[in-house]
Amino acid sequence: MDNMFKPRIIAFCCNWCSYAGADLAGVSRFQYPPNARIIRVMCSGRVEPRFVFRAFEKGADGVIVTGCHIGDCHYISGNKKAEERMKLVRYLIGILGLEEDRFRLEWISASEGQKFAHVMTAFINKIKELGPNPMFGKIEEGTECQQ
Amino acid sequence: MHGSALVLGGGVAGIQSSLDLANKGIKVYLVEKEPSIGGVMALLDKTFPTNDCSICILAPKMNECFAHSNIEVMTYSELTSLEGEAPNFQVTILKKARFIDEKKCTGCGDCTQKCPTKVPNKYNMNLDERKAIYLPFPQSVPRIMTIDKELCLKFTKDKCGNCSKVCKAKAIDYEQKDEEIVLQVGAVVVASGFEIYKPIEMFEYGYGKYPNVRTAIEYERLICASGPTEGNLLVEPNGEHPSQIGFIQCVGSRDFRRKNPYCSSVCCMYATKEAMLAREHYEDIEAYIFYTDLRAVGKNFQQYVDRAKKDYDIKYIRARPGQIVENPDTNKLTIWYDDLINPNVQSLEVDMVVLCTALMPSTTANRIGEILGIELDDNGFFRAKDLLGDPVSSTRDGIFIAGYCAGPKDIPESVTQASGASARASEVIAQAGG
Amino acid sequence: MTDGYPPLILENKAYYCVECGKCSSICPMNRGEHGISPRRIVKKILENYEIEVIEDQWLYSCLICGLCDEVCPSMISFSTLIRELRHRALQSGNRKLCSKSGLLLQVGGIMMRPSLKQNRLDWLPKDTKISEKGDIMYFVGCLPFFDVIFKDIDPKTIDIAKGTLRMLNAAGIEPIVSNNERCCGHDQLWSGDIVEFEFLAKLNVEHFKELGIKKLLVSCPECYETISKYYPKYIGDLDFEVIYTMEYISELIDEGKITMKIDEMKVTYHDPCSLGRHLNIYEPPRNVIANIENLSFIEMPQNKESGPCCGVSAWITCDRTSKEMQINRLKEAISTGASKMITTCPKCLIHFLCSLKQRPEEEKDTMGIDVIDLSTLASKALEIPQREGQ
Amino acid sequence: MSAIDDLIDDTGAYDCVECGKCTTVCPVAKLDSNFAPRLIVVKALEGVDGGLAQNKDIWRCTTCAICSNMCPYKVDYTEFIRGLRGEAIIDGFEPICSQGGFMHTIARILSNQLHQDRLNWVTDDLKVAKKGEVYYFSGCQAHLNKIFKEKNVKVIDIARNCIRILNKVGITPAMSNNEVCCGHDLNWIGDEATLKKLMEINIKAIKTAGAKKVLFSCPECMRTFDFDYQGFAGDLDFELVYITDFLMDLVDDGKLEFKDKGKEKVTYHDPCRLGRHLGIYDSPRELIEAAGFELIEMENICENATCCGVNAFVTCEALSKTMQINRLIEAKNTQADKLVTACPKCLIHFSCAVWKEIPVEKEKVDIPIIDLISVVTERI
Amino acid sequence: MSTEQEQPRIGVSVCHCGTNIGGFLDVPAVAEYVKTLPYVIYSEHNLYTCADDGLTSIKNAIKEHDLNRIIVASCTPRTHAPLFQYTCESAGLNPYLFEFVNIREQCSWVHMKEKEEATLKAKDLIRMGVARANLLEPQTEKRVDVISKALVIGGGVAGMSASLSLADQGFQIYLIEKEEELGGMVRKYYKLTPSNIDALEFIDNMVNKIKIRENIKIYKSSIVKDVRGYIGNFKVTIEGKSNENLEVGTIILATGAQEFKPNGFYEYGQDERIVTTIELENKMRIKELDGVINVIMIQCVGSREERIPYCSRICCMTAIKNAIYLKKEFDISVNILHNEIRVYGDYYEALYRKAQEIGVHFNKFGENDKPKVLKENGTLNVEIFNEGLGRIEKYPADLIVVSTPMVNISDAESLSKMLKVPLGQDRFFFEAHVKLRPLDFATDGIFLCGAAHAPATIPEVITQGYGAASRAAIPLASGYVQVEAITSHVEEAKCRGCGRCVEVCEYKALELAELENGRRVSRTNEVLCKGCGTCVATCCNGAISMMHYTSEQINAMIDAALSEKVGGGIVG
Repeated sequence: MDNMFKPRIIAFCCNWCSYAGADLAGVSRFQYPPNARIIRVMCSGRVEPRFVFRAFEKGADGVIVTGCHIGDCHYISGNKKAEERMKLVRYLIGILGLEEDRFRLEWISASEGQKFAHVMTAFINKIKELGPNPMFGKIEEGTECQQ
Repeated sequence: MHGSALVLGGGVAGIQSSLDLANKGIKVYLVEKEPSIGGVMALLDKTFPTNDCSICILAPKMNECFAHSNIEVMTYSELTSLEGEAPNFQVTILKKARFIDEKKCTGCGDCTQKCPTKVPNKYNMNLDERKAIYLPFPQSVPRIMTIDKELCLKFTKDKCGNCSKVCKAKAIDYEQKDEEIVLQVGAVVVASGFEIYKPIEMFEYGYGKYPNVRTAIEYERLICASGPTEGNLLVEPNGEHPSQIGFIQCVGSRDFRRKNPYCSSVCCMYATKEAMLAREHYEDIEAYIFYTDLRAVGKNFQQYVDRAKKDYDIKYIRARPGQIVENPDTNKLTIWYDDLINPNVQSLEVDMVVLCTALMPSTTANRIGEILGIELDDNGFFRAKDLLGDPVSSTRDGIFIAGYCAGPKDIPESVTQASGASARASEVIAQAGG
Repeated sequence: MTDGYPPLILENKAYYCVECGKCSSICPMNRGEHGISPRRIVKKILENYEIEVIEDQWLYSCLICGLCDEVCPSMISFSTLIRELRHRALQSGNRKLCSKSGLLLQVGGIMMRPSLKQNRLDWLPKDTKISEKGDIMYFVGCLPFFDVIFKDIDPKTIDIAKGTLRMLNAAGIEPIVSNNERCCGHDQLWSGDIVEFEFLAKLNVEHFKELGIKKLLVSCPECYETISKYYPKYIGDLDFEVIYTMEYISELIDEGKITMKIDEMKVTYHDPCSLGRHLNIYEPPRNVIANIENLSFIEMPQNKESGPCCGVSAWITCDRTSKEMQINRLKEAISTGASKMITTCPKCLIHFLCSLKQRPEEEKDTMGIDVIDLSTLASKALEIPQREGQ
Repeated sequence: MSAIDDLIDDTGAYDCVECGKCTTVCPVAKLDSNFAPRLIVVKALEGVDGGLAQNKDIWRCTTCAICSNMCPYKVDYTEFIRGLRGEAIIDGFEPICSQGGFMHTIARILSNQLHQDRLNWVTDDLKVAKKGEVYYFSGCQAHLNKIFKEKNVKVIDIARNCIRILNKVGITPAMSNNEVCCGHDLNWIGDEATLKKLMEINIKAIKTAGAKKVLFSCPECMRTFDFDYQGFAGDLDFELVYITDFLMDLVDDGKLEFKDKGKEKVTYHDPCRLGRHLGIYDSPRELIEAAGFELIEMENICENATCCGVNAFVTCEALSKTMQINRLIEAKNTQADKLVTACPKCLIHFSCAVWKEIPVEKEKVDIPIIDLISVVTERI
Repeated sequence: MSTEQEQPRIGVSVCHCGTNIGGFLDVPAVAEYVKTLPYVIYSEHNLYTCADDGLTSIKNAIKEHDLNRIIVASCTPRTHAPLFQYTCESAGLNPYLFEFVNIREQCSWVHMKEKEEATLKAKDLIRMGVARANLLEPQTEKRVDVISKALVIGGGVAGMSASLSLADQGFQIYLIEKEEELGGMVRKYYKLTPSNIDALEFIDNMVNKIKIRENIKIYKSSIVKDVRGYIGNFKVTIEGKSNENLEVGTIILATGAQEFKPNGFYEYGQDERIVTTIELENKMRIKELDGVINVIMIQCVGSREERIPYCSRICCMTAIKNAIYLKKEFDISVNILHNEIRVYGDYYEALYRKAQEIGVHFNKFGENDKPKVLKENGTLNVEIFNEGLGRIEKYPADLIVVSTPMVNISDAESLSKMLKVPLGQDRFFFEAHVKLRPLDFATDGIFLCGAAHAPATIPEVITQGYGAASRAAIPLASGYVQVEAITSHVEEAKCRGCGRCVEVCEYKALELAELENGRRVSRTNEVLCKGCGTCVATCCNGAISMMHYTSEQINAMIDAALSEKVGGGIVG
């Protein structure tokens, strides 16, 4: 099953740092697996927990939110607010029974093309390890929810 | 306002000056000798005292500048003459052939991939290589290739021509000639920046001789995620990350012998930043900063240093080391220093030494001074008309100075002076009826 | 305006000290058990504690090697300062300790007597051609005495003079060699005895005047530095030119007047402080070495400006630290794979040989290097027929 | 249109005589003259062209049921609204929800039987069992607690105190990590399908625990089980008991006693679901008095009690806040020391109204808001 | 809402970018697939969409197919979006109805060895773009007129420099000074370096220049009482000899700083032989130095300590400057006791060297080992552990000068509230960005210069004054400010007026407004909003939306990304 599983990842990137970091990864031709779908927002502070859960609900196997490093926010402190908000996401993922590793918050600067590629690769690999989104994986396999 | 102005130098000061002028409606010609604007700030990893990512905050400004309808960015260009008096200057710009049709080049990079010639990469302080057709760095503005004529096989041996073959946009033009452009401007802002001292003659530190002795700007590229080692600090002989790093201040500055008697103003702080970055990359690293007087004079600088001491456990040693000796077997470096606080000379063995070298006026400053008819001071910085009362005016009316070329200063001070110079330039233009 | 600053501070601009400690941390003596700190000496003088400095015996630890001068960002000349401080120390009755119990200084002292009838030329080989009168004189200095005093080391310092004369003769030059020259006064000068130094200097200069020379060739770096730099400073301008022999010979080689060849060997070169950092003469000896056929030359890691001192200066200090320095330098030379370490200073030669000879028997193998003076070596390599062919 | 017709049929909307009584009692209509339950029904009756489900007003109703209660012709407006919402989402209309529908997303995620860590809030001092006759259904309190942390609402205290008080009388309630959201909020945005999925999971969890009696501290859960589950699944084979009823029985049996801690004055807010929907008015009041508090009633109580302004995390707007503030003023005017309510959501909504900026002088609404169980637990 | 008015008609152009995209994924297949997506009327693929023919093709397609949305799938919007937006605009389409899909930097270039997967990803990305495009709405970039006048608060050197430059750039200036005379802090100095000019003469020169400018109106002994409005349209009430209401487009804050009085340090205030730097300046001015032979200066008194942790930047230079005057003019011996000599740059380092040359003594004490002032039989002595000498030293003093830090003015707090500009931890005014916006506040239209920002030397303050004048002149010269189209918007009926959004907005772009019925609602000031969307994410009941990045658009993209298992999911 493992090699057949192609995770679907939603990645939220802020316009100024991490989207630029993703661009730099491209310019530098750093390769990473093709599973992520990037949604560009102006600031990580725009990302609401509900977007993350909507993605899971609709079948995402992993969700990653990326922003400028703390202190680097183009909008002064949007990323700090994102960090605060994403604590709730982590908590809820825990109690809801979605594996915590399916969600990640990362700070990636415009100069960290390599980091962007690394983070994406690592995240996608992690999701491959975890297997499909349990909500859907279960249905596909027709089994009870697996541990 | 209308009218026009010339800005010399596309570093952060030149960019800020251009934007300030252009946003008031003044037509700006921004002349930069390199193929990309950005200056030294584009080379830095982070900036103190906030540890902001340098290119992250600069790149939007570079793009804004290039896209601005009132700014004509002329890269790979030099000023060759200036005639007339303010507010009616006539300037000539030599636009060097980059052998690329700027309108056609999409910056795709196909050519670079197929170019067979590798040369040391100046942007990465020659720590890695680039091709003969190149973008200086990934975030270059404009995103247009340049052919290094001295090294390109087409020019040196009339061979290859790969770039022309692969370029789908048909942007390669080996026949392109240098161009002279004559412009009328009301005022000039000079922001020609600085150069970084290479301490080869300072035998006591072994730079150029010991592989693990680096200058700060090299370190800056090494620790930068987009640098030659992707942000990994590696030391000889094993390519492992260092366990101890020593940062040495005042290498070539505050030094009569090395002809830079002045304080470069930024080293104490960037060393603090660089030490912090080392700690952030490898939390077990021990970082030592050897300083003479810690010039943490800017806003929040002292607090930054206090934080470096407290939260990052960076050790500050009040001494300018007299000698670095390498153990040839291990490439480890012994720093000999006389700590003012402890009475005896001591030594410290480290894996890497970072020399925080002097920043000196750009080598082009002399020539620019001659062309513009403005004076330089004893240190080679542009002389202010009145150091106390008019620090942004040069010795000639209508020509203003900004940034490091007018004396040592940090980024915010350069940006401030750039705005100041553009205010004065705007006055000249406004009073000329602009 | 300049209240309180003594002239020695003013002359050396020592007030520019920012207490950075570069001087004291490169100082080789400061790393041993000595407490000498150029930084603190300057600070004390600036704060009017000169008396403490001149009463301090560590004042005599300084090797005048000039490393501190070379790195000081404020360009303070510590060696000048030390020289003047030693002079003041002497004036105030604070005498110093000397190696060899001050014998060598005494020799110089004896030579001060104008009436002294010397017999310092008995070493001259028969076949050496010298002149009684002429424009050029070769200053031999104390070379004849060293071989006697350091008999147990057997440094063959007089070979330097012999070799120099052979080379000069080979190029057709027959200089005056005088029985009446005196010690140049270097050691007196650096131990603070300005009176003795000036006395010797005057005797020498008067003698040179009598001879009416135009050029004085000097092979000993210390003599050369003393005569060319300090004679004018203390007793006025000289009416003859002072030339360092290696510079002169280097020119002769370039002119093709001398050619040299020797059996294949690897050599390295040790820069004497007085020649190197004091006078910035780095290339002439290297040029001569480069022109001896079959010699392959390898630099030591520390060379030229960074070359360490041989550990002793003006016969003042000689102790464990000195010896350590010598051993370290010899090891550095061995690490290059050279079989000979060349130097150009008879004192360096003596000091290194002293260390080599004093090594315990069992370590001798590891000390597989020979120390030799460049003049001695070069003269052995001389190809005489060249001249005859002219 | 037939679905709407069925709905009109089911809810007795045909009986509407347009007397307008519903509108006079409607808390929304009181504040916004453009809103009227009657009009929604009238539009439906007239068969407004397709756009009925797109009528944004259907999302503004608080489903407080005061109109249904007052209607002389017993039109079930509340159910009618619920039905319309169901039609709306079938039409592809996104419900207009507070928190951008966050709560509903979570509820839908829960319908997938994931490996939850739902009971992580059960601290060591609380005794609970996997099986037992008395089952405590804690619902969404765990995640609501975190979501509203910023607003200083400790929802989880209700659940903890429930267990505490049960433990005190020697009951170790059964609880299940497999239970999920009751589906109330989804039901009220018309998502019956997911409600049914949740129902199955919950019934299975409760049966697995061997429960005979299920206790609720959330009126919404209770209502959903009582009406909706039993509506879909028929009578459940376990008893549904609201916590106040259960505790009052214990008091009456002398099994639960309170310490006298002085005469504190409290006033009580009837949650719509508990009051008008389930008809539980007395036991909360009795419990308050049994615990030694002096109960001072507000002006509008029991059947006439005003809604807390928000329902099923759907309606939340400026007007809701006005309702909340008005209710708080009413509470403060009683000069009671505390405002007590019996629904975690009422607690959240009232707390939210006085969080940060308040549109009236602070003194007018300056009354601590606390849930009933926590208030009485202090006194055991 | 246009989406309600007209059905989307979407045109898509997929770019090969030479071989940069075309070489690594199947562009024709992508373009073909795009045609199957809802509302897509037209799809094409070009070698270079950004080349002239590509752009012309887009323009023609808009006309031919009556397209009302354009999607380009090529490189990064960060560099190329303006070009395509301009193209749309020139074909009569609102530029905000353009959607960019990045299939180069974030697809072909990073998946160069997986052609099939990269092609699927490109399809997904475009599908997401289409989903968003459906919901795009036209936006207008509004302009707000600017009153072509400026207010400068503070008539010190910074404020005067700013006023002069603004006036010479052709604008009307109101200059407000709370004291009776212009000149600020510098009036209190004796002589200034490097020109040796008397401070009063220096000030007079500046004042004279200001006086002859017709377009500078000076209000002395006046303070700002109230500020309302926003960039371009500030309404300012000033209180002084006459109370006036001014209307200005921009404001420069140049309120300066003051010297920290070291009460409680040594015997300052009790022994008149212990004075501050400014008190020394006065003593030199009135030549009140009889009998003073030895002056000891103690640096860092009160600064670099817990309460005032910062370094005050100028004290070392001021001390050295004064030491030189004391020595040269009064023949007084000076000993500067310091922890470090922090004279940065070229000129000040040279000044330090000059002091060394003429015999000013410098002695270093430890950071945590401050000097002790001893009073012995009426004579003052200062004792330090002299690190250079390595021992305790005692120096006699006839006068002790304590160098104390600059601190912000006492009414900084109220000004901060009035102007809605923040103070930093050091209590100085806090700029918009430490590195690149040192003269701006995050609040648009208000600028900062001089010691109100942080301690600075006179040339630095003048440079800042000019710099702030440049920044403040930009809106004045344009006559308008271009407002971001991407701003937040509050739906009043939904807003509960909690004010949380007001708190989180770093740009003070949101404000609670009171409605007629007494209800308070938050409102976005579009002039100030930067479009980050933090307020949107903060609002609990969805009362705020972000133009061009609406929640509906984001939801649509999420849904579209996951709607088909084209690019991922479980296969087999």
